[in-house]
Amino acid sequence: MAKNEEALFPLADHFATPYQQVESSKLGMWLFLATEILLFGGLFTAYSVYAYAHPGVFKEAHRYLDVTLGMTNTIVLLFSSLTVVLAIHAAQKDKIKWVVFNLGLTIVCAAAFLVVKYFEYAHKFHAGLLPGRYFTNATISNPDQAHIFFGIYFLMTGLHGIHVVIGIGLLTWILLRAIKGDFGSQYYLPIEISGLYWHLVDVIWIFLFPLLYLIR
Amino acid sequence: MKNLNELLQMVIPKGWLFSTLPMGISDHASEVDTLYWFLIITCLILFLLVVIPLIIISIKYRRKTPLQRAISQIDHNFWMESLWTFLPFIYLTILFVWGFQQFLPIYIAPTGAKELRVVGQKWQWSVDYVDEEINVAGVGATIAVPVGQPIKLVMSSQDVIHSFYIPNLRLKQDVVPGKYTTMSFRADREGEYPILCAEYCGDLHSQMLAKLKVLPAEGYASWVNEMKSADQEMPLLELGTKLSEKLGCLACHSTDGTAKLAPSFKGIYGKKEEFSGGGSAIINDDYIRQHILEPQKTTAKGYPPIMPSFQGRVTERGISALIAFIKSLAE
Amino acid sequence: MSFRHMVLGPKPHIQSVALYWIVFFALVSLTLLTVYLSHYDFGAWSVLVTLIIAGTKALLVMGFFMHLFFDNKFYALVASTSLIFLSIFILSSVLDFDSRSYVDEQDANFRLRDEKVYQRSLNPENLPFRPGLSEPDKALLIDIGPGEH
Amino acid sequence: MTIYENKPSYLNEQKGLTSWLFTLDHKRIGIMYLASIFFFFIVGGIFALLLRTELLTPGKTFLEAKSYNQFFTLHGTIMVFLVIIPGIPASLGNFVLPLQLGAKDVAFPRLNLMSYYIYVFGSLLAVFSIFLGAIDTGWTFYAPYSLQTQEKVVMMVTAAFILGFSSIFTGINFISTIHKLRAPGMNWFKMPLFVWGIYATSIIQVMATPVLGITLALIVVERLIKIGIFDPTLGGDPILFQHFFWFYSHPAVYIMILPGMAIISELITTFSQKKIFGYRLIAFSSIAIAIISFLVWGHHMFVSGQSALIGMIFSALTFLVAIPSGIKVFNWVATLYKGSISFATPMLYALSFLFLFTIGGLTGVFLAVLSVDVHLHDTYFVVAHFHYVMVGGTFMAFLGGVYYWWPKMFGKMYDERIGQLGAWLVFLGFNLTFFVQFYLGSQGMPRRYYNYLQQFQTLHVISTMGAYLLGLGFLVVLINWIHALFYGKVAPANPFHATTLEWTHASSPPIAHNFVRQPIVTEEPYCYGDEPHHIHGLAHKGA
Repeated sequence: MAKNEEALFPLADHFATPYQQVESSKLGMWLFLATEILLFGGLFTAYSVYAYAHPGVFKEAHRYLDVTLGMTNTIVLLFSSLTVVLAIHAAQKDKIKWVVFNLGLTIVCAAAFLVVKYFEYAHKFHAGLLPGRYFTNATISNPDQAHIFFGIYFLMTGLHGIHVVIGIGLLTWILLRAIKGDFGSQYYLPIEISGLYWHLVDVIWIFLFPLLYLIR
Repeated sequence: MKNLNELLQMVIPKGWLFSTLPMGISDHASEVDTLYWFLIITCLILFLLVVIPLIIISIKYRRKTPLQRAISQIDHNFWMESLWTFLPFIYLTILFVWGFQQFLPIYIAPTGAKELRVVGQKWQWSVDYVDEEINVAGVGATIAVPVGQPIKLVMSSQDVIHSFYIPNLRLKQDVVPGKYTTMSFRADREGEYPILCAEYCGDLHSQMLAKLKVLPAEGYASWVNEMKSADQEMPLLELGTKLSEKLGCLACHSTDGTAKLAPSFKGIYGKKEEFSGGGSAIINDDYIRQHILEPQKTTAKGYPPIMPSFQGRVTERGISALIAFIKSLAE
Repeated sequence: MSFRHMVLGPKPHIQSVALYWIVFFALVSLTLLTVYLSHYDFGAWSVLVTLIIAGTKALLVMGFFMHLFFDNKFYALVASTSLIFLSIFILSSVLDFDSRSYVDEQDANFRLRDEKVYQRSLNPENLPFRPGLSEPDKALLIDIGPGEH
Repeated sequence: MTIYENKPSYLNEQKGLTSWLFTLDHKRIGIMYLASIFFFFIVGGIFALLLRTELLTPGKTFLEAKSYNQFFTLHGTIMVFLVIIPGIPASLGNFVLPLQLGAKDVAFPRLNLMSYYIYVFGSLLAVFSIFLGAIDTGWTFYAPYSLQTQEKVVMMVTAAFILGFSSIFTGINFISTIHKLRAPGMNWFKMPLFVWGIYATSIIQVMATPVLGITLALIVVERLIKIGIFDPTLGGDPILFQHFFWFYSHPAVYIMILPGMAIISELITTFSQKKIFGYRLIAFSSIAIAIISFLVWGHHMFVSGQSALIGMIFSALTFLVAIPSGIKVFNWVATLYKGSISFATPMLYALSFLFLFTIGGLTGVFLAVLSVDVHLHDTYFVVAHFHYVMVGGTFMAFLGGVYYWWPKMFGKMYDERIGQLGAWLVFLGFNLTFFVQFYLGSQGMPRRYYNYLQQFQTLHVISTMGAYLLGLGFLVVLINWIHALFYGKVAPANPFHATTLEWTHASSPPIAHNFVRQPIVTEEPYCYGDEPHHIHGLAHKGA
């Protein structure tokens, strides 16, 4: 895996030049990211409407979320974003060991994020802070709307969590290809594409964290 | 402008082709009709503006020989294109303002409007008269209002979305569970007019009908009295027959043994009924009473659990009357 | 335009590692700042402050990590188009809720429920109108009530 | 189809079923879409005929109310999600777009094949759910009805969710293709207008469909675990569902009509042998429609209980859509002026489109006016209006487009006389079916009614007879196509003397890689020039 000047660009035969292929793929990915933004957008709309309709309830309910854990997760995700971009940088400089190292670190961070999420979810399950009919918490003062907050909380973080899991799969595949020696300064498009996806997962969390944990 | 509709009806021969709207029975309706006719005429003109040139051009410039070429390759004309880009703005602005002016008053009830509270449920309307303290409900229920009196409807639904639609008033408003919607009107012409449900609500959506009866003041007063006293004087069996229709029981329960959406009343009294969740019970007075008030506790095997609760909608005497009615159908 | 340029495109902008680290530390500082600020109540401004900080963070990630600042500007257009449509969606929906009471206060009940209407004993019979029809729903209403606990 | 063996083409380059099922060729994928879409069109059409038959008499004719409700739901769901939304972009768009751009394929051929299989999977799931117990919610899945009804809503909703992804991937593919794979020399204003239309469509597909995805996902979650976002018994708001649903489904209406308009632009100019009138205005109006389509969804909700203020805003914005639509119609008519107008079958459909879409568009103005819409909302007027736009508009264009590109797709000519007969039958049958419904709606006949007042029966009978005639017309079209497939005359490379690349630079049918040599574009599309194009054009080299 050391010598990667030979990692040639695998040009698909309907493209004329590598540049055309890179640009098309990146454009395709950005369009896909736009759809992701709007997919989450539905949940952000639901959040805004109910936060607007029941401001008091949402303020109270958000106190049941652990800010420290949320903040830890934010920083973990930010760091994983950094390592992805460092992996791309290493590929551009043909430093394949660093590519592998950084991608590995990203996957570890993603896994750590899920572990923290698991503890948070476990706490919610334990305390009965669950969506809809499963809501059984007795301490909250207005359970009639509070369950909507936790419904939205689980939907948003759940959908985000699914994206994290998909991201782990994607990055593992890229990692294996990097170990195989597929990438070099000529060809690092797949790292860049999956990097874009991973950054978007981060960007969405950047909004989820304050909206769910901090709004008062 | 208000009488444009009437003017048109004088000019255009009264035939089925031209009476495209049902008879309007309020000022609002005739205003809407004016706008509707304005739209018909202007849109007809616009349609002809497209279609007549289209036909003339198609005939005049049709290809006569297989290799005939176009006479000209003209591909733009700034003034023409600007014309049909900007001219529509004026027309559309008129329509918007006109439509909005008529739209807003539907939701602003004049002071002193009589308040009627409407509840939609599958598949009937129930209307409470707040001042008169009476309730009318059931499939095909008659909802009476005094002529010329502003009415405010405060509406909600207890299951799915319905829509309260009175074609003759040109009014329609969705009835939404979990919130109240309002609508106000004043009917100016006596008579009976249909009320329909316009939002799809299930199997019997098209049967969810009622009648709007516009009565003169004294006629209305006597109607109210009749409604108040009717139930007290009637013998039980007669009242039960009436209630079974009024409350909509017969929409699902037949009286002749055929299975509709629920078991038939015929011969059910005294029988043992199996429930869908397991268990069974003898259909007796107690069971019928409980089932009218809390229908969701048990559902007959093979039928959907769709019966609404009649808690608060039927008096004790009413329940006794219904029991008498069902008993009368026992074999 | 050289042949190499046509085939491989313009040389990719390779940013320095230091820049990425600086951006990362800026992101962490903003995270700490927003958590710190959440302890203070700015009233109606709280949401705005939080969103501005989150927006800045998102901009940093998209601009530097996702290379929007250096790459083809059309990608930025794609991203911002989706955000514009999203904000139209959110704002219209919220405006609908906000303005339901403008014409008729009856229409405001969706908001009023928060404070008044829902101060009921969670007995379905006491709902503002008649109880829900289908059996699971009714069970639910009892399920989530405080009376159970 | 032995004829092809002499000449290499994408149809005979590889043989066997697997060469089709695993093909990455945009042309073959387009053909597979076309076949699937027309299959589902027939299924949806059968439901439509059953519905019209039931409506012959008030009350029960031969269906129970429940079956009637299930059938109109299936008719709507199949026609919307399985036929018209994928319709033109996925079939003709896939086939024609790369050819018109002078590209070898779409940007992501594997994604293209994947989106076809997603479509097939979603469609089969939808059809499968019919056998498990058909849903009766209407194609709009309005909450809370869809949350309470006992039927297999979850499965059908999941199917629509999956179909959404097929649509998204097609959109992503087309935008990337149009941006990055244009032939050398083809700048934005040298693209054919079909490409502009598909581009505008793809914008909507990419930007709106995800919201449908999350809406349907929320319906599933709401049904399974009762989460209280749309369910009023848990404090949710059913009107919010309508916002969610129409935020997608109104733009989706333009996903349906924009490709139709795109085809008409091609047909009008080719069959009048005249340069399109106001190229830029038509191109920009497509983009304008795409953008405005995101601002007007609330006009489906004027009486739903949304606020009067937002109703007013949406009404005002809705009128804006009329302007680009009007521009297109006027420009098409102006294109015909001083042309050499042929009345070949595709052109008959284009002229039907102009006629019917004008009616559909103008009746749309009625529905944008607030107070008039209060009366007409959810009546047969609306049914007639959207059938005029969707069938009279989109589907006429679709049929015209299939006829137009038929020689290119299969290398065979269709029978002109049967083609014209079919076009007339469809046109007459369509008007007979739906024009009376405007009258029914104005009279106050609500839609989705199983039962109706006696006084409406005459009109319902007329409408049903029209539906049979329409069905007959579609049958004639289908027979003509099957006939052409087996017995059609061999088509020349450019039978209609068109000027876009698929006609001038590719043979009929094209070879697997589309062009023998990479076309290089030097002039604007639709240059019919001093000489008729077929005399000195490049067509003969391709053929």
